[in-house]
Amino acid sequence: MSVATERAELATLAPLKPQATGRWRGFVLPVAAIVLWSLAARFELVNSALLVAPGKVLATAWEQLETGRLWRALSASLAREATGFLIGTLGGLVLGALLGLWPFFNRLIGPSFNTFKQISLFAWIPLISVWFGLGDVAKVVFLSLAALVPVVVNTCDGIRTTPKALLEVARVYGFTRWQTVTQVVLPSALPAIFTGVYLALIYSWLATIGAEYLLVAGKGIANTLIEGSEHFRMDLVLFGMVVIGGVGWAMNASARWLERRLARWLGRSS
Amino acid sequence: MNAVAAAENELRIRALGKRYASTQAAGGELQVLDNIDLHVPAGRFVSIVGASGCGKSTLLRLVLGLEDQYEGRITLGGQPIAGTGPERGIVFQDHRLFPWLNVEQNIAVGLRNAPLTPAEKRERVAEHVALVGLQGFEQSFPHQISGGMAQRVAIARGLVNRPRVLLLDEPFGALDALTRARLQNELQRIWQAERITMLLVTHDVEEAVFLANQVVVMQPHPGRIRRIVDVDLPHPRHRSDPRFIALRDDVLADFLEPGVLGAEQPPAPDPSSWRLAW
Amino acid sequence: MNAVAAAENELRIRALGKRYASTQAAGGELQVLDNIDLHVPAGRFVSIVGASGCGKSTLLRLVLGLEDQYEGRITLGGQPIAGTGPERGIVFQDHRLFPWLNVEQNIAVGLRNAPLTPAEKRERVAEHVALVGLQGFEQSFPHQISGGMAQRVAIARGLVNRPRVLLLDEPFGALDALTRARLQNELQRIWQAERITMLLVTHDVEEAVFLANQVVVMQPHPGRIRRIVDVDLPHPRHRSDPRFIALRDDVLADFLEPGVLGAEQPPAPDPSSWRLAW
Amino acid sequence: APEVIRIGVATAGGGDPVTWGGSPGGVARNQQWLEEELKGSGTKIEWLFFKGAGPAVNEALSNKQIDFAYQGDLPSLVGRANGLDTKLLLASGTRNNLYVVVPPQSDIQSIKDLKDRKVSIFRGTNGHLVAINVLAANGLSERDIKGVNLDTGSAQAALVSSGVDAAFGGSEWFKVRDQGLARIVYSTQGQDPAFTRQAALLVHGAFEKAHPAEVQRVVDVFVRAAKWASDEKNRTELFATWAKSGTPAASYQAEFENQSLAERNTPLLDAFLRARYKAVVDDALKLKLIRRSVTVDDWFEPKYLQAALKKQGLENHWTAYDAKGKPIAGSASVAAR
Amino acid sequence: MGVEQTFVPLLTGGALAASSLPAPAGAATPAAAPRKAPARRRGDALLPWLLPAALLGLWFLGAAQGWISPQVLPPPQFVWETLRDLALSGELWLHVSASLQRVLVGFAAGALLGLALGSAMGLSRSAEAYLLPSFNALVQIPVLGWLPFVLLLVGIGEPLKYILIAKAALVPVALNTLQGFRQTPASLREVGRVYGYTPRQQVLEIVLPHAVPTLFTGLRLGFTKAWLSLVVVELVASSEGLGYLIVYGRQLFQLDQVMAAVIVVGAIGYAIDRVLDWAERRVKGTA
Ligand SMILES: Nc1ncnc2c1ncn2[C@@H]1O[C@H](COP(=O)(O)OP(=O)(O)OP(=O)(O)O)[C@@H](O)[C@H]1O
Ligand SMILES: Nc1ncnc2c1ncn2[C@@H]1O[C@H](COP(=O)(O)OP(=O)(O)OP(=O)(O)O)[C@@H](O)[C@H]1O
Ligand SMILES: [Mg+2]
Ligand SMILES: [Mg+2]
Repeated sequence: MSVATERAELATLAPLKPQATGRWRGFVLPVAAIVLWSLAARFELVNSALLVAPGKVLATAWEQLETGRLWRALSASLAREATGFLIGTLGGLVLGALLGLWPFFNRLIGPSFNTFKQISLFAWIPLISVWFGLGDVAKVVFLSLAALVPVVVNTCDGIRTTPKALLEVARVYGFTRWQTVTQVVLPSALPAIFTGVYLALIYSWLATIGAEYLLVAGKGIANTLIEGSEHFRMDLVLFGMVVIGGVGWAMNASARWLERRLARWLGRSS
Repeated sequence: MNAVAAAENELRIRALGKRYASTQAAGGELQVLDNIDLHVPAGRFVSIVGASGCGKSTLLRLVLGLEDQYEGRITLGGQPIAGTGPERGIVFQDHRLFPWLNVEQNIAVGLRNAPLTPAEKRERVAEHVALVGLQGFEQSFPHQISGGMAQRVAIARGLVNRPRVLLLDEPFGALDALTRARLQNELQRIWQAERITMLLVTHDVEEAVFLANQVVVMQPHPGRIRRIVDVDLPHPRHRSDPRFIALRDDVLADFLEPGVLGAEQPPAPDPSSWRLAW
Repeated sequence: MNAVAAAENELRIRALGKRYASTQAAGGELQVLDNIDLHVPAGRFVSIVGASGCGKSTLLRLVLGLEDQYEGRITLGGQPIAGTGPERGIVFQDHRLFPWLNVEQNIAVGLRNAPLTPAEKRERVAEHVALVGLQGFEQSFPHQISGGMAQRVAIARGLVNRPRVLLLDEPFGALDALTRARLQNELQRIWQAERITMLLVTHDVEEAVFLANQVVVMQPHPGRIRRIVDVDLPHPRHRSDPRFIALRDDVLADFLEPGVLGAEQPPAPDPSSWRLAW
Repeated sequence: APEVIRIGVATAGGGDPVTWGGSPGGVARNQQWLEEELKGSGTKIEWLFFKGAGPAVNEALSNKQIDFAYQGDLPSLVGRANGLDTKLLLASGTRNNLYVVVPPQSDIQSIKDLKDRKVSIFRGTNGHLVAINVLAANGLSERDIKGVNLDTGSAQAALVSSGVDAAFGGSEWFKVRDQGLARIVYSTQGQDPAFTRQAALLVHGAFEKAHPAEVQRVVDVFVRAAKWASDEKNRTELFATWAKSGTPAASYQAEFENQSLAERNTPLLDAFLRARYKAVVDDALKLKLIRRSVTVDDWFEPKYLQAALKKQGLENHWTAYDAKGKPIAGSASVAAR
Repeated sequence: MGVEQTFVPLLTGGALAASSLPAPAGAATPAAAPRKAPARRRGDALLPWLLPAALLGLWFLGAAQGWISPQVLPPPQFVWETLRDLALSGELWLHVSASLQRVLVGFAAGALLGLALGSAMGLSRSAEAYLLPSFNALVQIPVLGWLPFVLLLVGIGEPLKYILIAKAALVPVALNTLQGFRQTPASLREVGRVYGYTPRQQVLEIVLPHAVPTLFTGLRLGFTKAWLSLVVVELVASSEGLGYLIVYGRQLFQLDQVMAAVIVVGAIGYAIDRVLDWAERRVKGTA
């Protein structure tokens, strides 16, 4: 995926804001769906095993919450996510900076990295699981890889697209290399780097779900989902989906909030 | 600058030539500048006019030291120039302020590596904020100020470390006519106050004549000096002064003569820039 | 246009007022235009000058029919204008060509819904390509031609369906001084040939005086007509003609008077665009 | 002594703490007998449950992340065939049944009806080979059905939503059946025991060499568990214990119906078990599930079992069975019904 | 963003290749390269191969010296043989074609639906008001989150894969379509008004052509996502396809097969990316 395409993806990750007026219309569809669902469940219009009543899902949610299971599963997932995200982001920053700042290194590593990122990350799971064993190590490795790729790509790109015009200003005023990197290249690359980190956050969350799914069991929110599927509990499945979606949404929202803060802090907007 | 320094600060350009590698040009090279000779005594104001592509910016870049491969000699006070240096400042056409720095900080960029104490730097910056009339906007970021104000910040940045030569590459090109007139007056005032050597590139003949002691008219393919016109009108000048208008029309006539101004040409298509900017 | 049509093609603007909802303005509304009266007989060339934000573009948009809420009356040949119509054409400042259409197709946009056969349309387009001197560039796309050429395409598009009134909103604002001078001459030639009513908005007083029969000077907060200057110099005009210069300086003086030209203001920051455009 | 003994279990397990059912090992886990046994010795026990079942356990063995493995026959063979250094210590849950289930309204009545139907099989697990044998016994080959490779959970979902027409599987299906969502049309219960699946406890070769004493202690506990689980008077309690894994006791009831607990929970490495493992090797080779043969005899390491039986006085507690699954005369046992 | 055309003579002062991470084979030559460049070129061409060669060498050596057990990392020749066997027996083709069919059908369905949804929301404010919030909410759940749910609904068959792949493709297509349609500059729409364009003409002749590059970005992203989800979906539930090959290799503890399949997945992913990149350049260069 090219950087431009990735940026486009980011644009789709931060969902378009619906217009402010007529907000109520957004609720028509969900409410209708829930009503229909309740009716179908009530009158057993469809296979009842598949169709649990909305109340059942709420009850399950309450039960998961009350027994602390939700918290245990979620905290395990989030802890993993945080670890993998941190490692991957840090590694990505270093690698991306090297690729961006050091042309020799770029020629040496760049093409291999480019090829590597074409392989669907999930295809690595069996290998990762053999190489890094069970448990959280393999999962964290997997998450780190998921987070690493966008950070590397965007950091490198951000650095390499530092406007030539600004670099010339640095030359005119006799900036040293260190000054040029820290005072021109990095500030200029910051938005791109942030894009990378933002994507890393989202990707590593998706990878968290994937890792719990495809790597050996343990605690985690995806395991709740699998448990629901295995024990055939649609209520649990739906509950898991809502939680996973909710966490994704929360991450998106906080990243966007942070981005706005960052923009304000950097004092620029155009 | 004091009078003693005047002689040693003169800028001399001799037999200057510059070629760029170009896949479109015959022979794979484009002769952008050819045999340029120019002598600018210290404290002079020289305007350079010429059609698009005749190498005006390239000439400034060479004097500034941003390009290192050329033929001929460029000396400042007898010393050949080598790379960029604090004695030569520039104001770019597109202001080139750092978007992440505020007005004050952007001006301070000009003093980044000057041998001054932080307090001295602060003082100098404050002085120059005042010089370009931006008091009250010290904390504003480039996107928060208008184009004319940004251009004034760029001028302040170019001046703040007191270069012996200030190069100005179409500094008012992007501004509307009124702001432009205002900044021209301001530049004139600064020049009169500071007596820095100034080299101003412009498309606008009136502007060139209005500001300069000398107008250098260039012609393209390859870029050469066609003519040098002395402007010995006293300051302050008036745009409706008949002598001013005569001089302006003289240069303009030269300029509008077929052959000097290359036929309007479509820019080389550059689909890559279009693709993303679209 | 023949002489008979002249009377019925006159543009009359009476007691025109326009307000925009605005969160910044006191009372939540910004009075952009206030009590504008203007009478433009058919075939006249009227220039409108004024500081940024004084409502020049708004005035053109109202005449064009792009805005439908206003006070007062605008009539063309006695008929109140309602919405856009083929009898009123426009050339926008930023050319607004469709990037996916070539020169020919872009000009044909002006005839998109004209009651002509395809063959007639082709002929008209070819005529107008010639009128603006773009033969040979019919198949070029906007990104392949220079800014000056694009502006000529926009003029051709504005003219091709023979509007009775052509509105021009700073059509040369983005061009360099030389191209600008050339296009001014061209516009003058076209106007003389076609005798279309023209309303030209510009920042450039010289341009306004050079082209128009009448210069309307506007002042901001709220936008009003400050003065109307008749320019009864014969065509072709010369920029160094003392009468021309006197008239120009007259308008300019008016213009530079404090209070007319609002203090230079920073643009409002727009943080939302930061994320992707940054 | 090692700091920790890690036991990998080839099932996702369930409950809190995680445990599993259907094997005496589950009893040891649930009652914490191993933890008790090692209390004060400074060695900790870690139980690891693998959703990926047998194959995942092999991966863990290969990079030495576990010391013991509780695995079904085929996966342990696959590991062995690919060069894993393991020793098979004792049986722990033999003669597990295989069932064919279909949706309640299905027209499938027998194995023969599976022809050209979409049937779920969890490939690479011990159910896979048995399924093929069951098919073969009914004159069908794997090619005659449209096999779909599904894990346990997916298979259940698929069957109920009519994504597949039938599924091969184990006792986990009773729960679905009891919900009225599936019908069992074939069961290996009461059939040739060649159609059943075996599971065993294995130890990593390196661990065995380094810590024979600990291996012995683990085996001791597993034998103790086997004894308890073989006792008919514990039947109800046994199923209740297993049910903590999330599978209802009724499922175990059904799975163990009409079978003696001793027959199912025997730890013995008898002729029957060896014959089953050898047969699995042959079948797996034939189906190219493994690429080189595995010798069973030197893989089995009975000395720890023997010692444990002796120590606990259980040498004659369980009946040994011959290759065909018939009791060997003379090894009479208390548990025989 | 001028990703492609800026080159930054930053630390070495030398010209860097045009794209930020050059493809292994022949990086694009900048139009105006410094004169000393050609002399360095030959070494440059080899440089990108250094790392892969070193890794491969290490792998060979490690396998030959027995540093790594073959269960953890099968020797390269073994992987190569497996790959060759798979290819020669035709089995590989079977899996590849199964996967490609899935991804194509799923993508086609998702893209069509995405285009329809996106244009409905992009063109009609009230469609947007009704649909967008629900759409935004559903988008937050990744494919793997949907899997158990859809599995319970439609079962394990091909429809499951089509639905999930289609869902993956639908999201970027719909959102980019919406954005593309919504972002028509008011300035261009005003041109349409000035020349009396009917609403139909506005949509077909202004909104649509203007949205083409954005639409294409959406389609491209959609395809990339579809390919990604294909592997995920096949990993979880399938009986043929590249993902299955990986899972089955894993179940049989044959890492050589896993690696062979990973190589094929990577190669196809890379090829698709190149093709789409080329297509994108074509579309955006001449649209
Ligand atoms: N880095 C470069 N590589 C190759 N050609 C160049 C380079 N920079 C400038 N040129 C070419 O040199 C010529 C002169 O360029 P220059 O920018 O000096 O012109 P100019 O007189 O400043 O024009 P303008 O008035 O448009 O700014 C042009 O033909 C341009 O294409
Ligand atoms: N759609 C709108 N909504 C609210 N305010 C508007 C709108 N359009 C214009 N304005 C305001 O109306 C005033 C006049 O705008 P207009 O564009 O007509 O000025 P102008 O004279 O054309 O200025 P310029 O010379 O900069 O083009 C400005 O203050 C502007 O902010
Ligand atoms: Mg220039
Ligand atoms: Mg305007």
